Amino acid sequence: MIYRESGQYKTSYSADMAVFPLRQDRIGIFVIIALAYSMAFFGSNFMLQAVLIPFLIFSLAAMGLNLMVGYAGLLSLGTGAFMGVGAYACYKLMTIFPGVNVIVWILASGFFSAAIGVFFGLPSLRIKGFYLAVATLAAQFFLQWSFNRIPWLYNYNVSGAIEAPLRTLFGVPIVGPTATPEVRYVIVLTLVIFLTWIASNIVHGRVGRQWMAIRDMDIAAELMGIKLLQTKLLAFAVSSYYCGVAGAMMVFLWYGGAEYNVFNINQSFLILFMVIIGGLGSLIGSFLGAGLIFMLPIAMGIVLPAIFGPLGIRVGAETIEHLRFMILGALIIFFLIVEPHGLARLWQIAKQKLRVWPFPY
Amino acid sequence: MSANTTSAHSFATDAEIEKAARAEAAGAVPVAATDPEVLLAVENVSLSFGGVKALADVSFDIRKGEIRAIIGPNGAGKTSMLNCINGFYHPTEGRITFKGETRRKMRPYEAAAGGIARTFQNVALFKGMSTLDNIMAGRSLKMKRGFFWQILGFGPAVAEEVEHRRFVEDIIDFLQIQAIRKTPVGKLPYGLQKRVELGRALAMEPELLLLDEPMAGMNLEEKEDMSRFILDVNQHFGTTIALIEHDMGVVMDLSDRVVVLEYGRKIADGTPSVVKSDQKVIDAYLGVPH
Amino acid sequence: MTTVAVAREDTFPKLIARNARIRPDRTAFRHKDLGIWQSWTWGEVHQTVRAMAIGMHRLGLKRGDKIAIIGNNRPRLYWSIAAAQWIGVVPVPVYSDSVAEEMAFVLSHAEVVLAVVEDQEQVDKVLSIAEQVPTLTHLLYDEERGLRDYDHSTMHPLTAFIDEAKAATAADPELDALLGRELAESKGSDLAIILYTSGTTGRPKGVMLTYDNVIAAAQIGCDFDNLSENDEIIAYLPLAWVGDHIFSYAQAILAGLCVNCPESPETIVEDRREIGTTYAFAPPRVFENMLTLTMVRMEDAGPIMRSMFGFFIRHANKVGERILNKQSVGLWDRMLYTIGDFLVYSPLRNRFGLSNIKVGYTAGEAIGPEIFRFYRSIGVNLKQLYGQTEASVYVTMQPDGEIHADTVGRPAPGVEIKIDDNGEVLFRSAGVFQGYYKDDEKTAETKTVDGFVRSGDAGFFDANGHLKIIDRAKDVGKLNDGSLFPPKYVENKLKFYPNIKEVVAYGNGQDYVTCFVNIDLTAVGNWAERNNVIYGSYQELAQNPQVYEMIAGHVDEVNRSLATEPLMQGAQIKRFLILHKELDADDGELTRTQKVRRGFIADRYGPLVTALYDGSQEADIRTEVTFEDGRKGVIAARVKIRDMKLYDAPQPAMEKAA
Amino acid sequence: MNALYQIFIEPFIFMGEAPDLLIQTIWEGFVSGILYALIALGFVLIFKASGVFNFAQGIMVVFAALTLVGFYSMGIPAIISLILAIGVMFLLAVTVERVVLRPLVNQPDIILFMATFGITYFLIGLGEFIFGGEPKVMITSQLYLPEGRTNFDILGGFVTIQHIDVAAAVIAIIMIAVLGIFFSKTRIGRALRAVADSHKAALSVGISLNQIWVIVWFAAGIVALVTGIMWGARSDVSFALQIIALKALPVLILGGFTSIPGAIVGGLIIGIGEKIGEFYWGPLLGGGIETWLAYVIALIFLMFRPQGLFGEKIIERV
Repeated sequence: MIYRESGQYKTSYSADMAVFPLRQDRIGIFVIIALAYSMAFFGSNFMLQAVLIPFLIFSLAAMGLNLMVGYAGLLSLGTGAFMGVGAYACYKLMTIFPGVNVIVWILASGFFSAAIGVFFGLPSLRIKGFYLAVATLAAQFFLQWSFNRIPWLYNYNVSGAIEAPLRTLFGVPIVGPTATPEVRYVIVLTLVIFLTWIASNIVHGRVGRQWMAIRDMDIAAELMGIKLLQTKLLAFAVSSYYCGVAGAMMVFLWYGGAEYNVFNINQSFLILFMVIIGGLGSLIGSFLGAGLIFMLPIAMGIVLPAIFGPLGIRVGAETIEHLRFMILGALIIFFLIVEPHGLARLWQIAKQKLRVWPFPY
Repeated sequence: MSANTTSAHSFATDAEIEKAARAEAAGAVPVAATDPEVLLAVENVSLSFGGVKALADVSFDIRKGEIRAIIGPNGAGKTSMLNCINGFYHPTEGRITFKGETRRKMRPYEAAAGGIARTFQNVALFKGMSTLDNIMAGRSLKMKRGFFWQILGFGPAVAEEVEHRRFVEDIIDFLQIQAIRKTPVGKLPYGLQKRVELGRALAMEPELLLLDEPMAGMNLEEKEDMSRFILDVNQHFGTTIALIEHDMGVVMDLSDRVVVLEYGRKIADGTPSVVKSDQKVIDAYLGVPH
Repeated sequence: MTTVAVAREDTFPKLIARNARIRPDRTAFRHKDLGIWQSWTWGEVHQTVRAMAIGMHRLGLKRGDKIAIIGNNRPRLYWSIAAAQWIGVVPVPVYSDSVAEEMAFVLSHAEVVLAVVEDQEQVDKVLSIAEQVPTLTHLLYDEERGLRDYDHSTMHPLTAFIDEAKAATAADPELDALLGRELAESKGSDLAIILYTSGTTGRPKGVMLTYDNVIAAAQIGCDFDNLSENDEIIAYLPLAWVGDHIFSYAQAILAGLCVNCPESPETIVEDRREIGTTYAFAPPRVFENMLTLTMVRMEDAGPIMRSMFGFFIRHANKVGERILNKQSVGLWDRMLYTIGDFLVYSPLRNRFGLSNIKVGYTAGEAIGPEIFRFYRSIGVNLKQLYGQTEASVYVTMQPDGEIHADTVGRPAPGVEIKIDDNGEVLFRSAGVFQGYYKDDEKTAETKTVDGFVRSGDAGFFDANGHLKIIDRAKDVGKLNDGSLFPPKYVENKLKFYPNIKEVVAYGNGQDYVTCFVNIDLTAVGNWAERNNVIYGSYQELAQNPQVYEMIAGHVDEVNRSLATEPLMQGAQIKRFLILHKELDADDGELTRTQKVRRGFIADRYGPLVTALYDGSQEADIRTEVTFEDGRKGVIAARVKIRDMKLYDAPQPAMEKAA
Repeated sequence: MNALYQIFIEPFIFMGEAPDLLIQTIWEGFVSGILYALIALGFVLIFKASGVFNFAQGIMVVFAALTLVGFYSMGIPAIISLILAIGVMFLLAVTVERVVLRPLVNQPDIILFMATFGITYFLIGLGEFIFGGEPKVMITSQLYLPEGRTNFDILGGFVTIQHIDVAAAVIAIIMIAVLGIFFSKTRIGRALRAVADSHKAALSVGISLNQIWVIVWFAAGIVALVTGIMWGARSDVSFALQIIALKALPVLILGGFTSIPGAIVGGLIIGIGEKIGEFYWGPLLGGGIETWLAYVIALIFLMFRPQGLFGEKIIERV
């Protein structure tokens, strides 16, 4: 309906292969980004701190996992741990080299989780599917343990936790207790946009194709000269990098501090669910999934009391938590059955409908 | 049944005309003769899973530029043979020499790098991807730009993409699948999927192209198109082709030489006419209506 | 400016040279090839055409030779036309889908020495008829696939051909000079092209057109719709059709607009959408197909979407055309239309690829009024024009604001029209052809001494001076009272009602007009279901009194409208009957192209015809029929006959109905 | 040097010095191994029959135990509660088959695997919703399970053995035996085995696939219930158990996904292995290595024998 494709023709391959070949899409994405930035000025502290910042960070983590599960078809249950690696790496780097700008370290911390990811990815040569999942569980538990039991990682704090020290950019505090949500939001947003752009370059290029190839038909892929191990390990590396960066951002740009059990297996599952519900093999899906699952409890916290309050039934926080688990579980099953490609597919369908409007196809 | 055989015949005849016509144009000499050089040699290859012997002491060769058919009843070990050739299985005995070099335990991607491409009996496309991406994936080996160029949305990696896109478009044009360029292959009818798979194999610019029943489950027109494409590939890109096919009509028209397998053993080898008249083959295969 | 230009540039090569001079970097041609729109600027086109001309010269082509152009719309084929014209060689485009012997006839009749073809298919076809065309010495082809192994002593791929020629020109300045001389030598009065009309009857005739003819005609269109270099047209109709030649070649070069060639016949719709053409020319069937496709698709749409669509289309029907014609429309209607435009019309135009259309023409045959109105009502400025190859297309056109579905408009600028006493339309204009190639006798038949051309169509000017084509002149009969009786015209009027499938009208040499009606089983069947009319067979339904009522209603309307038209009152239908069986090609009642064979049917149903004229109220008829499975059988029926009221004088009140 | 000594020599000296401790550790490991084995058994049952890798087995254990305790706390006699709990497990089996398995039939395994995550989360939520999150005490005595302990003096020291552990071992063994017989002797059992090979075969035995799924999930449910009782009796009934239950996964990797004996052996190896590891080597790493040791063992194992100890080799076809 809003699409006016007539008159949009491509005279070069680069134009034809663009991520957003349609003008309307380009405008749309631009508007969204503009709005996102404007939130820094119009968004309330609650909005930024409790909704947008975490949403973006989870989206990034989900994107990372999606690169692995959705694109390369490698199931991982260790996301939380890989995020942890990023967080702790970043913490160490920040404290060892306080001179260097923290944003550099946030981005650099990803490389450490990438390395760890590759290591735990090695079995993927021999094993697939849930075997691999178990292997990643090993990573999950081992790493979580080391966050707890290796004091060096948290500089021997008595608390055993890591806190974000004060760091500034052009004199403006961006990390630490005095950093305002606005500033942190802008940084998070910028980083997420940047990394999303990179991710889309990857998945739309040769590497992305190779990942999807081994996902869809690994035998054929290998017979076409795609080296399975290399390709899979690359997926592990990139995915873990994104999760690592997300982890670092989570601790230093959102929580302001964390303990080892922040990165427990439930974190891993939460993010996996974001990917499944958002849509395997779709970057947009990562955002949609993160949005839905992260917003769910917030929405329930607001909606349910509003409904049941008047009826004299008080809905406690824990009840909401329980309901959330049930709904999550139900959602997963629902999506796997009804739309295995998740919200992203629904999004696509909607888009397609708009393109062929008023025709059904 | 009768319909089937007749169709095979009618098809046979006009494809024969085709071949003849082209032979004239080409200068009347059968292709195989022009280049006797051997591209791939299979020597005493045996293959067994546990107790089961899939191949027993099979030897034959494929010459540069020829179309070589591998036929035989179901379970004769044809597909296993292909799997050995492109390194998916490793022969328990015997050796396979490709371009003069013998590799023990050749990995599939090594075979691919060496110039062996392959299509599958039951289409093995990347279901989640578009026709274009499937064929582009076939270019993987040729794309050299490193990962760090990839992550930039511009520069050499993109230039490379474009360059290979151009190549792929030629294939799309060649196979006349422009109309489905951007359709997810999962949505395509079987015949077209087979065509796309051929395209994906061609994208590798192979020296040896292995086709596993390229026309299985196709109707007559589709078969005619497909065999025309196969001939064109062989003629224009000089690609050597080894194909497994059940439709005897097709085999007899397309192939320069035929090797016949039965129960993992080779029972005949030679030009279609020779094979056709071989008693063992007639008993084992042609006699059996299919 | 063009007019001035034309004074100097009186041939297409000269015009191309001009374009290369005044707009070297404007895109001249696009071709969707290898997945993207390959583009060529006027500068490049000019260079290539020059090279091709040289190439042809080097092949030994001489002024006055003929070359055949065979294939789908490809830039290089258009350029080869220009290249030939450059060195005074006459191009002869040939329908690429014509069967071998037809092609053989044209090629040999035109004595072509060179054929420029699209691909292997055409090459094979030409080679298969080569010996019937002794003059043919060379073959150029555009698409190289599958041709590598052919004998290349006499055939050449266009690409290589062009490169060699370019190289040669670079090497030898003399050739360059030669190009200059050749260019200067051709004049507007020279023969520009021979277009063979795929004659419905008899052999194709080669219509000879000079540059002056074609340019004059093209000029009409360019001025009428002030075409400019910013316009886009998509070329997908046969090169050999005068329409394509004028619109995609002549006007393109004259106005410097951009010609877009689709990737393949299957992708035309997408390609048209991608380009978003501003100017279009197509026979009615193209628009018909688009509309049917639309309706079919909408059938599968959800109920809400369907009803919304239906609502707005109805609204468009009500006010759309008035709005397009800039007539006054109520504010509320206008608002509604604006909403509809957002929700339905402009999305539709977008899907059709007609979003940017300035004006679209339909010609060739009569377009169904409802189809015509549909496109106009959703804001596509579709116009009818009446044209002929012999006139280089333009005979009449519809000026803005004076567009009626049932007329083909006023005489085009610079065209004189007269109608002789038996209703045949004659025209005279600068575009009028020189004659039929090697067929003076036919030429004499068609062209009067004073330069008028017999169109072979019968028609008349209606109250507001618009020409109305009623039938082929030779089919137009006379009633005993001398009034005109155009069967097709009457039949078509009735056939525009969806309930009526076929009509066979009689009256020539009779006192009044009568007709057989075939009801449309699907349409009437639906109607029957809705009004729970039970029927066992077509025959039963056909004889159902209610159905008779309905059809009588239609006939009455037709009579009313006929009454309002000058010369047509006499053609009103006095009596009709509904045939007990569907007219069927298997029974020889229709041609294979579904045209009624009036004479044959008259004999076959003799008793009915007599009954129509002897005043009896019903008649018995036994006819042998061929069933689906090929069995023969006899069906007998008693067919009722209806008398109709006739309206004599045109009542002012009725004006609107027209 | 010193580190090497600490790793490779000291622990063994220690074992030698205090053999009773070693035995004690091994026994502990043995018992928890048994419980791992029981959970693994649940996995195997379902995997064999429906090819589904049931991630929810762990939570099923918790859920079963919770229902049992829950019913009892409503004042229902222990035995009745037990029966009711069994009933609930049957209900669960039916629901899962209807709601999850049937719609997802013929989907790739990985999808079904993920679906069981869904089941897991749903059950966690449901369990906490109904019974609340706080730990419960298992009704050991009411189910006539032995309590208390006995010390055996041996090797100049003593080994303490919880009676419940003995019971656990015994019951586990009985149950495994029963299952063994069920699989080899009964018609349904054979049918289940058939399903593992081919679904047609199963139908030929005259049991619909859906029935079979219900049966195996029910069986797995009962196994879960028993496991829950045993485990609950040793510690208490809490959702923490669900995480521990994940250790059944490495067990399966060792034992192979389709082999009951594999599950048992694997369970014991993991159980004993991690106890000894924790007790003798844990301190070197600051303790708590139990949480991952099992997985790392499995991981290393995967590299060399992906199909597990008793699983059959997978041959890929093109």
